[in-house]
Amino acid sequence: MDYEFSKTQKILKDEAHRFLAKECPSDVVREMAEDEIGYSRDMWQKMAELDWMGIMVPEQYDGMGGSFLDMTALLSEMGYHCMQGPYFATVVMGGLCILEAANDTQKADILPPVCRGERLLSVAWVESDGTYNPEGISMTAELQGDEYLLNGTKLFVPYAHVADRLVCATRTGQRTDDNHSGITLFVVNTRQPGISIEPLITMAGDKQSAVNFKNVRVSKDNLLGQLDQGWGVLKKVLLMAAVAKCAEMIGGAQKAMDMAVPYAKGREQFGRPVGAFQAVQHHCANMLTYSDTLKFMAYQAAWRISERLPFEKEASMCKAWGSDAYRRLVALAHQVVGGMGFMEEYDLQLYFKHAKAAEQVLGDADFHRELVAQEMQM
Amino acid sequence: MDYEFSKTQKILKDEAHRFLAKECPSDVVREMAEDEIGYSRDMWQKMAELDWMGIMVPEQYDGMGGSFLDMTALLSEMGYHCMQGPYFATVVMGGLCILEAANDTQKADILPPVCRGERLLSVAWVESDGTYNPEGISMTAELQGDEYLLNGTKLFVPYAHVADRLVCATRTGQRTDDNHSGITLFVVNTRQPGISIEPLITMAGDKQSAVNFKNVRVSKDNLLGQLDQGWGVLKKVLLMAAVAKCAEMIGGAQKAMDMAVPYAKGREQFGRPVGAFQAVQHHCANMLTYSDTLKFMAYQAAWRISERLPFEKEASMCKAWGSDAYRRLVALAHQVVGGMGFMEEYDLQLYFKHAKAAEQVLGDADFHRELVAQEMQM
Amino acid sequence: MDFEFAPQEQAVLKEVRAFLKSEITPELKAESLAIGYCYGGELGRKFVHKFAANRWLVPNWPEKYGGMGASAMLTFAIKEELAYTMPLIFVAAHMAGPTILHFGSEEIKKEWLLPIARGEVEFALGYTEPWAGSDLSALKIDAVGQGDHFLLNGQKTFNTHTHVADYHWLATITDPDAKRYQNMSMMIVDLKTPGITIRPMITMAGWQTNEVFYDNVKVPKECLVGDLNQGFYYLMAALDYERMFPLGHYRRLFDEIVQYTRDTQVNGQPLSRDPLIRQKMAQLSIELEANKLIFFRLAHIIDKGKIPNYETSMQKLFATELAQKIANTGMDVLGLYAQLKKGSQHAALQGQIEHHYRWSVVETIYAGTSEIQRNIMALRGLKLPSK
Amino acid sequence: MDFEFAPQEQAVLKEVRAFLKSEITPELKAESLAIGYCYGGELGRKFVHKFAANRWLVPNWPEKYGGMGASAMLTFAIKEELAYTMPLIFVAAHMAGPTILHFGSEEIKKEWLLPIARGEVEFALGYTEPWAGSDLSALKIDAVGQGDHFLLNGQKTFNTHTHVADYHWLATITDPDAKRYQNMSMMIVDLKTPGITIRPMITMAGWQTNEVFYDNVKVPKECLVGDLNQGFYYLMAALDYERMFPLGHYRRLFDEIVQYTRDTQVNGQPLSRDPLIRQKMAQLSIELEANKLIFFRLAHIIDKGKIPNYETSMQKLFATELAQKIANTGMDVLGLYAQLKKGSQHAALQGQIEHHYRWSVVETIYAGTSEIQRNIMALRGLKLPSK
Repeated sequence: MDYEFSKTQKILKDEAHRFLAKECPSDVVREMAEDEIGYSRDMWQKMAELDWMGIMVPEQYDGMGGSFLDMTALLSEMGYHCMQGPYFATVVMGGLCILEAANDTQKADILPPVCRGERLLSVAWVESDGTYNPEGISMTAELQGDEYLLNGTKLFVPYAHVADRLVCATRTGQRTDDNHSGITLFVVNTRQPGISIEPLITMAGDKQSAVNFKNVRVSKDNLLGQLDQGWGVLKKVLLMAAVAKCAEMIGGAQKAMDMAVPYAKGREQFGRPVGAFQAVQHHCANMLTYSDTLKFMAYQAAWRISERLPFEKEASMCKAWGSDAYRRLVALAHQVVGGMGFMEEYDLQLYFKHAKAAEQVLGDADFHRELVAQEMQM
Repeated sequence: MDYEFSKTQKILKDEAHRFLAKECPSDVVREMAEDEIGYSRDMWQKMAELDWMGIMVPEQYDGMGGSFLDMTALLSEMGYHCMQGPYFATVVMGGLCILEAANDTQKADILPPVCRGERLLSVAWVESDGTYNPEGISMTAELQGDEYLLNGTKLFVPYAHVADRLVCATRTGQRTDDNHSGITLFVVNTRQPGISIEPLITMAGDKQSAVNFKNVRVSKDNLLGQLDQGWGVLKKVLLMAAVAKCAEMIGGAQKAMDMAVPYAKGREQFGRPVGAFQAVQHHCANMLTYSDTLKFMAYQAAWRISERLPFEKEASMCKAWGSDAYRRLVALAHQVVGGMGFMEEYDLQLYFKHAKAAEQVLGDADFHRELVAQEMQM
Repeated sequence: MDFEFAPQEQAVLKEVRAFLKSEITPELKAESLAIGYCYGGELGRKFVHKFAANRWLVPNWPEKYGGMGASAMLTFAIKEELAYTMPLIFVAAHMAGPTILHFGSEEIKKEWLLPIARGEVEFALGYTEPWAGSDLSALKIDAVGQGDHFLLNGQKTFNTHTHVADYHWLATITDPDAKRYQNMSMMIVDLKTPGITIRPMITMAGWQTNEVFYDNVKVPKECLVGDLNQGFYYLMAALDYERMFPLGHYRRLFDEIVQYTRDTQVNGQPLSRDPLIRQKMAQLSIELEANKLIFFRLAHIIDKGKIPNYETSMQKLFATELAQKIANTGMDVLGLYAQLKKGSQHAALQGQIEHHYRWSVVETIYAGTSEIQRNIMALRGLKLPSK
Repeated sequence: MDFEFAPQEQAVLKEVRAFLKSEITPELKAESLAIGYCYGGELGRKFVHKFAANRWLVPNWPEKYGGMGASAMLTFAIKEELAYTMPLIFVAAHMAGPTILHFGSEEIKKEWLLPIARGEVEFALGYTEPWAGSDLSALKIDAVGQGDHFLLNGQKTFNTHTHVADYHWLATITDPDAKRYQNMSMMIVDLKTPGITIRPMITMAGWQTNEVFYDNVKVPKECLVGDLNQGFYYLMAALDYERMFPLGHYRRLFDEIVQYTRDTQVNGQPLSRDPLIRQKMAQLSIELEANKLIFFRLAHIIDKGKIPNYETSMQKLFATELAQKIANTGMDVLGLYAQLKKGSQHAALQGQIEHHYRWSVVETIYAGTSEIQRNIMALRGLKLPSK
């Protein structure tokens, strides 16, 4: 076993750290949360020049050809700096759908402009029941001649308002008992007539939308993967994206500690640093445990994905653990920092919100524990 | 609102404290856990003379005519001294079944000798699925002429090996969807042919048995309450007995604190009492919260029972809370006392075992939370 | 024992409930929410004048001071009822007032208690300073006696009510050379006095708290509460009253979450049928019950003529940790919908949950952190050694 | 990164597994259980001689001391494998041995390491005294140098292995006038030396630990480990090795509980279909995975040539708290059946759960309480101030 990043990964991570420290300080994070668009085009282009858009994309499609694990090094830095924006939707969620399910023509069409930073993706998945379960997918795609007619409403679609292409999960076939069959994915141009996008307002300031499809015509060529077999792709992307989200959490957890621990050393009350009080020390010790375990759980799952080993159980384990651990860690940080941490101007609140958003997206702890139980053949 | 026992109740409690401190010190508790019979006839007789057997029994049946709340004052002292023995089975579980469901003839037959300490009762309820749910009751009672023929096996029957009469839950009618109908209670003489009793060996040293019924003939006169309507009685007794068990827990929790807190004051490490360390202080503070909340939850439910107010929700609430609180409190006490507390000779381990036994009997926390959810119309 | 309110208490509570139902308007609720449930808004004042005219603001005060000589039990029950319907936090009536009643001179009582009881004046807490949060004995704000007044210089922070209140309930240092606990005095300072500057600070719940700067502020000596240099004890007493935490507001939120689980179908079944959700909701309702019992215990102790000891800290700790659990569980139960803010399309329960979730962070910090409460319970309640 | 064992490590582990499968008999298991998994029983010694002949007891020691110069990773993996199949706790090989290897003179290494590596001798820990539990710097046992020997007088308590081990790995005070941490020496004392009295103490798990009395015991000076008066540092090092906690035994228990839920029908459905039980079991399996990762991290650090710092305390803390959760959840899942002891009618899983439940109490206490581990993490790991 080896718990360390490779030299190249460390360089990538260090570069990302420096870049984001400069480009994405916390005032930019606050600004983007208020901004309607929610990201900076300029910074996006710089990220594209650093090859971050194509980090996992094979070189033949103008990508960097890196591994999933490489990407987690980037994501953890994005989490550290609480970076919001369409990166996760485009590169992780959308990108993984394309890489997993698209044919060569589709890849050649979609991926190079993504890598150049010219095209944004997202995935339109969840509907009104608010879950990632297959039974929640009701949006219909009906074959009419050479086209499919899409009807339905998707919710919580990340950065749909700026996306060029959406991967849409639709129901084409009969439901089976487990609801796994009959789901088909399409790549849809967001400028297609019949699509309307309503922005939602979220606690963490990340951008999500409701996307309505009314008789949206999509060519057969835009079918992604196999007809009626889309759930397999979605399930795999769900688990991989959940691991990617945990990589973000690693960074956020680290940053929360990097705020609370020095605060505890510097802040004096009752004639000594509050960090000299055993209760505060134990809070910090517990934070350290959450942080380390979250890190290794996520890296292990990411490594397994990179190595093409079975990763389903490890992925759900890490999302279940991370969802609880990150939230609890930030809560302890708040308890250590006290009143100051409750202020809008103090950065810890950004991580408080990020922790909850990261916990809820892509399946919360209960959801993934249930998947773990399934993996355990219970 | 009034949070205090009445003067009479305080006297009763103080008397019980003195009596048990003398008659039931921890070496007796240890001895009884090893003893095959599991209680002292002599002490039983003394308790009867103090009118403890008839504490809740109306005076017309030679009882003291006290309230359920009065009884909790006694039970909390029994919990404080970790008293085991057939009291709970006889007076609480058996006694409540008789008081709730028996007709006058049956009461006149059964209760006076109980009050005199001459007759022991128990309830044969749980079967192989190990739950208190009605669907678990499979033992049959088949009408043959004027008699019922009982067949089946009951498990975990407390102090069956010394009981004179068992209240048996049987199935006489068809199961309904909710399994609530078709359950009938009988009072069975344990010396009846066809009954065999196998002792079980328990962690806490309290005595339980498996009781086998093979073609046991029981007269119609021994039917308790209404035919097929036994579940209502059982459910009520379950909740009342659960509250009574919480009253025991109150005392046990108090005793665990009475061991741990003085220990923390007296034991020095690193040049000061361990009770001066904030981590230990916070453990003790948490124990205090568990102890106080458990106390009021139980007294409130007991008071409602005494006042004939609806008590179902409060009863389940207190058993759910108490089951967790007492166990956690004892675990904290262990953490405060350290290595010494792990010794057989140190009394804390008696309470560790009692806490788990009390948690599991009459429905654990999950079980009662589900009942609370039902009471909440969820 | 008796775990119900007495008949006469129930009768008053019935009246209170009817009053709240008829008098609380959506506009009043909106104003109250906008200022973080501080008492002091325009509509709030109107409402409270009417409410207080029934002597419901401080029912357990003597009649001559504007109360009705009722039980603390009734007082607590009304507080809880109001918190359930529309929370309003009263510094003057519920924190400073009881302290004045206990420690104040007859003059100061006469001057302040009646207006407070009528809801005519509101105070703002003036304790915390940048270097004195958990450790309030470390205050620095200077109050130098000069003839008929004190001259005040210094800085306060996290003084939440100051922008809507009338007076500052201010802890000052009147004898900087005296030892800790013997150097502090409590004053009631008109917030409009020249030299006071209030600078807003915004919390992560979106509400305003304030820094307050005192720059050569002249405060008449009559504003002193109780004895000079005894203020630390008054402050501690007022803190204890602040800690008696009515959880009604979170209880209402909980009830709304439960209703949401009954109303919301997922995969053809109401959320309320989900065994995990049932367990979570039941557990919260159990803890709410436990909190209720240790909350009204405080009233019971006061009605017995005693002063609550560790019990106040226990209840504050329990209630505030429970408040956080309720908000967090609400986030769990509403799932992806929970993150949607008030005013967003598709927001559930008017975005209340995410707001409470952000707000609830402060509960275990203000008025003494959970760590401080546990210390108090261990030292005062269990007499564990401090060294 | 790499989260699998290397191929050569996997090959050895396969052999180990096969060996354990063929060599561990029910009698051996019974003996091991009866003495609380201490190494030192008759059958245990036979088994370990054979096991150790493969150099599996201390694979990462140099060949000349009986190891195979393998990775710490393999060593940890074998420990975990053994713990899963049949736990055996080795004081000499896994706690004292690495300390001797690190700090011992060449003579003492030559004398002790080979017999230890072959499993021929077993030590018992000799640290705790009645007045020195968490605070081991407060030891009192006197070792006075007299010519070629030390004269020992004093008392130890909770010295668990002493009744089955050969030697005492003993912390003594050799300079009572020196300051803390500079007054202690570590010795290896033959437990058969005249003047040593071992008195049994029975734990709530039903197992034996011991008080050990030293009454004018003569111990040859060659028994000193490392430098005189430097023993506290050796003790701390050995404690760190003791804290590297293979959780295999509880992992096996967990697997048996999971199997029980699959096999046990309640109301026509296996327990494993109960959503609450699924959540509990999944959560434990997740925590087991987290523990696995921080356990093997220790090996990773050692293999990188570094000394684990706070990481040892974190793993000991996490593993032992998890052990308690596993035992307690086992009690929950088995319900009323869980309380039945081994040998009782109707006992489930051979009464293992209730026994582990009693046993698990000590996990968060021995080798440094959870509170001590958190202190270490805060002070060593995060450099928080001690004052």
